[in-house]
Amino acid sequence: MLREVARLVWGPSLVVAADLIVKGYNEVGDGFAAGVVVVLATALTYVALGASGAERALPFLRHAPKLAVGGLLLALVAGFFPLLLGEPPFSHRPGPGAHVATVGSLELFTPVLFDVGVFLLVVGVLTVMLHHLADPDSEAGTPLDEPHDAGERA
Amino acid sequence: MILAFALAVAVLFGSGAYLLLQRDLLRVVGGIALISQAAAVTLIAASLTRGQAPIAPDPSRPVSDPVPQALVLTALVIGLATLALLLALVHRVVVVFRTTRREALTAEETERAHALEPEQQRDRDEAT
Amino acid sequence: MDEHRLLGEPADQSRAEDQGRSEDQGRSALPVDRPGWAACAIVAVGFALCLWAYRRGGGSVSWPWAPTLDLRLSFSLDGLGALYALLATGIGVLVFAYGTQYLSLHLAHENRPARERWRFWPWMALFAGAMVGVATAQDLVLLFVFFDLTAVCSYFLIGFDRSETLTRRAALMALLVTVVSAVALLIAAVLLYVRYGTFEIPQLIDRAQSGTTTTVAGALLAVAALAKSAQIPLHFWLPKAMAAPTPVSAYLHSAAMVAAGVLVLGRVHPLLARSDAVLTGLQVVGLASIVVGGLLALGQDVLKQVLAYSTISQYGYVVVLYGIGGTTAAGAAAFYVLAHGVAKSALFMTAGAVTMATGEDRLSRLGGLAPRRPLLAISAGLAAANLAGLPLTVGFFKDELFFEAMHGAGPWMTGLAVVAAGLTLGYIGRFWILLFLGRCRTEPRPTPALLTAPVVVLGVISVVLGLVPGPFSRLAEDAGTVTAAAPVTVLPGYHATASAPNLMALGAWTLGALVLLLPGALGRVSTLVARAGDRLGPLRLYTRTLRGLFGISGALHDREVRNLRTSVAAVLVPAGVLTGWAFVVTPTVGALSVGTVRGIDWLVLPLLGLVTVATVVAAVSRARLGMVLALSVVGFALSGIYALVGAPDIALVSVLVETTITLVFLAALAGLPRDAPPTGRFLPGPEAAPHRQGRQVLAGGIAGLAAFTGVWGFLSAPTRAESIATEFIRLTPGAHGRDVVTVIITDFRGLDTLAEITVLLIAGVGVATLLRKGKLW
Amino acid sequence: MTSLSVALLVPWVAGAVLVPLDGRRRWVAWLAVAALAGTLAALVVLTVRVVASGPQQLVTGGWPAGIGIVLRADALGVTFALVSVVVLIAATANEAILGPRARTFPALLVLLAAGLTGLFLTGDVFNFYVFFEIAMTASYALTAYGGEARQLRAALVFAGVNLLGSFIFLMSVAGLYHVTGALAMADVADRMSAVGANAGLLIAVGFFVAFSVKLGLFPFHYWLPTVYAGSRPAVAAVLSGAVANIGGYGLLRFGAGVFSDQLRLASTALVVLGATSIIYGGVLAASRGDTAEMLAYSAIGQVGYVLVALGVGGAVGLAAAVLYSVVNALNKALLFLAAGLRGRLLAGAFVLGALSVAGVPPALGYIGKLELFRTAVVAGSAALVVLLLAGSALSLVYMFQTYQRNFWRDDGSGKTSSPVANRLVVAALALLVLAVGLWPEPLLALSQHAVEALSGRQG
Repeated sequence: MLREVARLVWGPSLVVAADLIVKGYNEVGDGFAAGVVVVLATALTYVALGASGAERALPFLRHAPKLAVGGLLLALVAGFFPLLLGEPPFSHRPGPGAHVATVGSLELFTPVLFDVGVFLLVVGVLTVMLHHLADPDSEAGTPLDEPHDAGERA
Repeated sequence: MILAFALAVAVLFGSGAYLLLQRDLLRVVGGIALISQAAAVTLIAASLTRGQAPIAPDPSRPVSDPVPQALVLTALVIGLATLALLLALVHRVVVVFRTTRREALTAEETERAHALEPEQQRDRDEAT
Repeated sequence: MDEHRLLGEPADQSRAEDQGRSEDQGRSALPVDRPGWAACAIVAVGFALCLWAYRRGGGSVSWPWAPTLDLRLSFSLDGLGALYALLATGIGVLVFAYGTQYLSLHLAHENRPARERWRFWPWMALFAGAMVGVATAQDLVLLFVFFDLTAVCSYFLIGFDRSETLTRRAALMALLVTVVSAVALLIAAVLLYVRYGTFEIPQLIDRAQSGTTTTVAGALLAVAALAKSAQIPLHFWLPKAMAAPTPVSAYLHSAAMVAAGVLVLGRVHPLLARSDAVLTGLQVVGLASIVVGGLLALGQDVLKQVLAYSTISQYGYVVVLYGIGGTTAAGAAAFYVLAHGVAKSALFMTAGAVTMATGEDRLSRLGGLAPRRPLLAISAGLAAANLAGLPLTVGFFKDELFFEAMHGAGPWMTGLAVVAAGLTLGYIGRFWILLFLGRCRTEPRPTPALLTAPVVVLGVISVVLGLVPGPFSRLAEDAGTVTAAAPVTVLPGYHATASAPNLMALGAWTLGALVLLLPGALGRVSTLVARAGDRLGPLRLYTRTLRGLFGISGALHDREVRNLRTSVAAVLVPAGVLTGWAFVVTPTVGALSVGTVRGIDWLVLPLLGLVTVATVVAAVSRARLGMVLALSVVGFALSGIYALVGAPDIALVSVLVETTITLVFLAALAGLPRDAPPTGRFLPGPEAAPHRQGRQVLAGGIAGLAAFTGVWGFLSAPTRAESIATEFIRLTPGAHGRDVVTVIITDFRGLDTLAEITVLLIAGVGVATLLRKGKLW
Repeated sequence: MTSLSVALLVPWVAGAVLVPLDGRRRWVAWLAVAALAGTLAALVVLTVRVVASGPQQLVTGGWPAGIGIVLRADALGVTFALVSVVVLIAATANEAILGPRARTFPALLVLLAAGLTGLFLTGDVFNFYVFFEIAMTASYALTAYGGEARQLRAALVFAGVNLLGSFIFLMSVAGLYHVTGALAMADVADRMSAVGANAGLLIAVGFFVAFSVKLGLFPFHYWLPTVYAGSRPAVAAVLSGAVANIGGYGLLRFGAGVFSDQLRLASTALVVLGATSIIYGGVLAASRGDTAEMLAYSAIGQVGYVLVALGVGGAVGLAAAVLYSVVNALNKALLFLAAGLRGRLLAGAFVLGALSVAGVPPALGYIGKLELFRTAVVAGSAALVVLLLAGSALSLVYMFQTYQRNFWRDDGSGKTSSPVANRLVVAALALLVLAVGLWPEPLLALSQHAVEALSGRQG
């Protein structure tokens, strides 16, 4: 039963997240909140199915690291691209006051890109943490590193 | 309210400090968590105005100061991050210090100290 | 203690076998010391250049070095500079040539590889350069740099036989005494700079008025110089420094490094002369050094020790002369340094040659070498005569000028001068007689000619200049002119008249003869002085100080407990104290306000109460689960507060964060071992006794109180200026948004958010590093 | 303006890219070195601009300053950024040659660099905090590098204490906003004059505690020996040569730049604390058998000088503080790295470091001592002069005692010597210390500009 809920919950959480991002500028919520929502859904899956089970149920989770790094890079781009245009970072296009095309309540302009970056990173990182903290001891038995004498302090 | 917030912060911080001084490392982490809450409360308490939520505010009524809110958002995330890291660290410490047997460990410490003692003695004799 | 080890020479028991070995080594088997000869060549070139430049009238250069601090690279080869530069390089050539042989033998004796030369000659060469620098530098900081450079070189040269404990001790001692005292020079420089706005010595001499600053600065300069010249009471490092190989002693500790001290005195003398106190001090120290050094020299058995104490005593002469001041003394001092340098390095090299030949370094084990080493005996004799100031040697003139100056300084000085010269004749005569006359106790074995030649050269110089002192006196005149800041004439010569100097000389010789004829009496005095010195001398003080330091250090270190708990407490308690201090020292009347409670606050207050209660529960609950749950209660209650005070964004995020944290905590709880909680036991430090709980409550209380004071303090003082918040609210619509907070974190202060998520990423990486060796998945 | 953004962006992007790569591969580590070198290049360009044409400033989003975040590169910031990055390069290269033992080591170091450059180049109080957290979080993870018991213990102590410090800092930032209503340092500094004495001083104390913890000043120093002696040499070098700079910079930036009145009020207290730190650190450093521990206590003593100079204040004092922070950072990095290796060349490197610590020419240190003595003399305090003298005497004792133990008593023979490349890295650092000592003008000029920048901030 809990398993079902877990599976069922994961999809809708994405919708909620999307909504949070889209409305972000006008209502409560932002990329971070959206990310956490998704992760909580994942966490629920973990609780329900256990780490291995959850990762079997949601195989795409293993891309979390790429997601995290990609998110940061996206955010960096969204923040610093104006340098190429000779403007200070975080100048957004369309600029203040200028007209912004909207799809529904989603305004199509660079801060949204930034927010998406945040969202991706949060999902990625928190999933990674979840993955590690879920069964932390799986590799902890072995020492952290290979033996390595050169340069060892006497 | 000033006094109330100050008191709350004091309790949060004091208890956090107390937990930091415990020997159970999980309590230490709890202490950090409490102290981070103390910081968040301080930020909110540092709002210069309180009133309606700063979402398309009605200029006629007072608005809650948005700046501390933004700062708290950032602070909360950072708190979460550091807390997770600290937990992982604590876990690692516990595992390692449990797998390496206690006496072996203390032995290592004392052995280090013993190894240093003659060195220091030689230093003293040598310099004088 | 065993002086053999101190000298780094082979002890006598090992003598037999290395007799045979060094026989052939002494002859031919020695590898040619290329680095040594290279260094020798460099110094020779340096000598030639100095001489050439000096003959062309010296000259000076000055380049900017660090304009921000008005530092200049200014050198000038004036008389004084020329004198010391020529002395350093000239003696250098001979000592280096000597060293090429000596070092090879020395290394061979100790079965050390020949490549160890590379730890010797570079320092010797660098030292020679530094000496020229000291001699010619005109900028006080520049002078300080070279001054310390010589000390560093001497440290490594003294420590050449670093396998010997005593050697290492001696090196450290020399370094500590000379370098720490050299800081006085730096302080003096800064004092004068702050007062007169320049580091340039000539300008300082122009500008400096007599007054406290000048006196203090002068005293400091004197301290640095005296320590360098091994004057009482900072003399004790020099005898120990005899642990260095003989070439080092013959160079650094006779003619060069110790000379750097008096050189500085001569360089800044016009400043010193602004204060009688300093001059008097110089006289006292100088006389003390003469007498004590002389007496101790009389009692020494080890060759190099005799010479070391003699050096202390001899530079005492120069210091006294500078203390007297005036043109005569200035000229005399300069002349004295030259003559002494020649004599003393010759004697050191004699000692080295003898030790190399016999493996012995004690007068008591040596003697009767004259018939076996006639050339060495004669040359050493001439050098000794030079030192003792006997006629037909240049030393006679140094004493003549000395007597003249002392005579001018009054009857007391006259008397002391005679005693001093008598002592000198006494101990150096004893040295030569015991070494070369009497019955031969140890057969010398053949040694390379180069161990004798330099002594011969110096001996010849002593005599030639004893007949025609012109070159020295001209140098001395120029140097004295710089020192006295007035034209100086030095006219040495033989006058068969009953002039004061001649009478004093006669007195000194008779006294010296007496000392030689009845050694017993003064020998006893000497041992008494030595024993007194050991009892309560500065060396004792030095040792005591260091031992005390180490004692305290150890004790303090044992008291420190460096575990997590102490570290945290060491932050909390001082922080609390500081906060208390801040609270007390500033006016609080009317600065603090309770604030008003209105509207929504009535809902906030109970929630705050809940927070407080839950916090306390979290703190005191013994069960981990209890703590975790209490923590989440705290979190959610706070979320409620955020919602109430018009911060929906935070409310949302904090709910989400709290949920996550609770999950994470629970996960950790599941992961962590159920058994005895991991404790400070694993972190360095003793087991916590029960009474510590009390301390922790106390520390927590202090921390809470401090937080309360601080937070209440600034919450009571909201700004009167307009907050940037209004601007944010005004500009938000322009940024295409309605939610001010969201717009702030994504647009206005987007950089913060970018950094914040970076922190998150780093934390994730950290977790992976700790739990998975950095495997991210 | 561009160079400022670039200096910020290079390590940031590079760090992000490095995260997924396996840092145990040497080329990854060298990539990190390259990234840091790029950062250094950008910083050098920036420094030239700053010296030539005054502080470089930009506001994010082109908003008015204070609404957007102010990024401001002045001489003080770039000086600290430069020295920190140099240290990071040395440490990273050192590990790159040995072959890093953890996948994430290079990425963490580069991200640390990003945090440091950020906090040295930001002109906004809260933005400072955020970058500060980047740097600290990275260093928590780095301290555990090596992963043996000692390192983990070190990491735990380090994280525990410094997290406390960070939150104290955050609370003080909150206070600062409450009493000034601004976050841009310039505005805050302007508005501080209107703040009540009580509130102002309390907030200042908060900042002081936070930064003193980073520095490991006397009463707050307990964590430091455990951490420096416990972590691996490269990490110890980074912590003492780069991360600790946060403390010195913070004290200067906030103390002299924002809380100038409070600084004057507290000057005596600062001098006393600094003096205690000097003596205490010096005494405990003497006769420590373990080189790393000796260096740790030496660090405690050395930062005392910075605090004393800051307490005395004035143009000379501040300049001395800046100068000495730089000197100390280089010394400690050099010495920790040298102490971690074995073989030829190292004796020379260690000696240069030792001379520098003891303030003996020709190594850089004596310039610092000179400036400190100037400070003391200008302040007209004989006591300070004596203190400094005692301090240098102590440092001479413990440095050369250790030198003789490590390089004379057992001259490394028999021990396997480290790769020559490592020793060359250390030697290069040593040569830097020597070179700056022989030609101190650039450093002196920079510290001069830094002080002007600070006093410009003040009013």
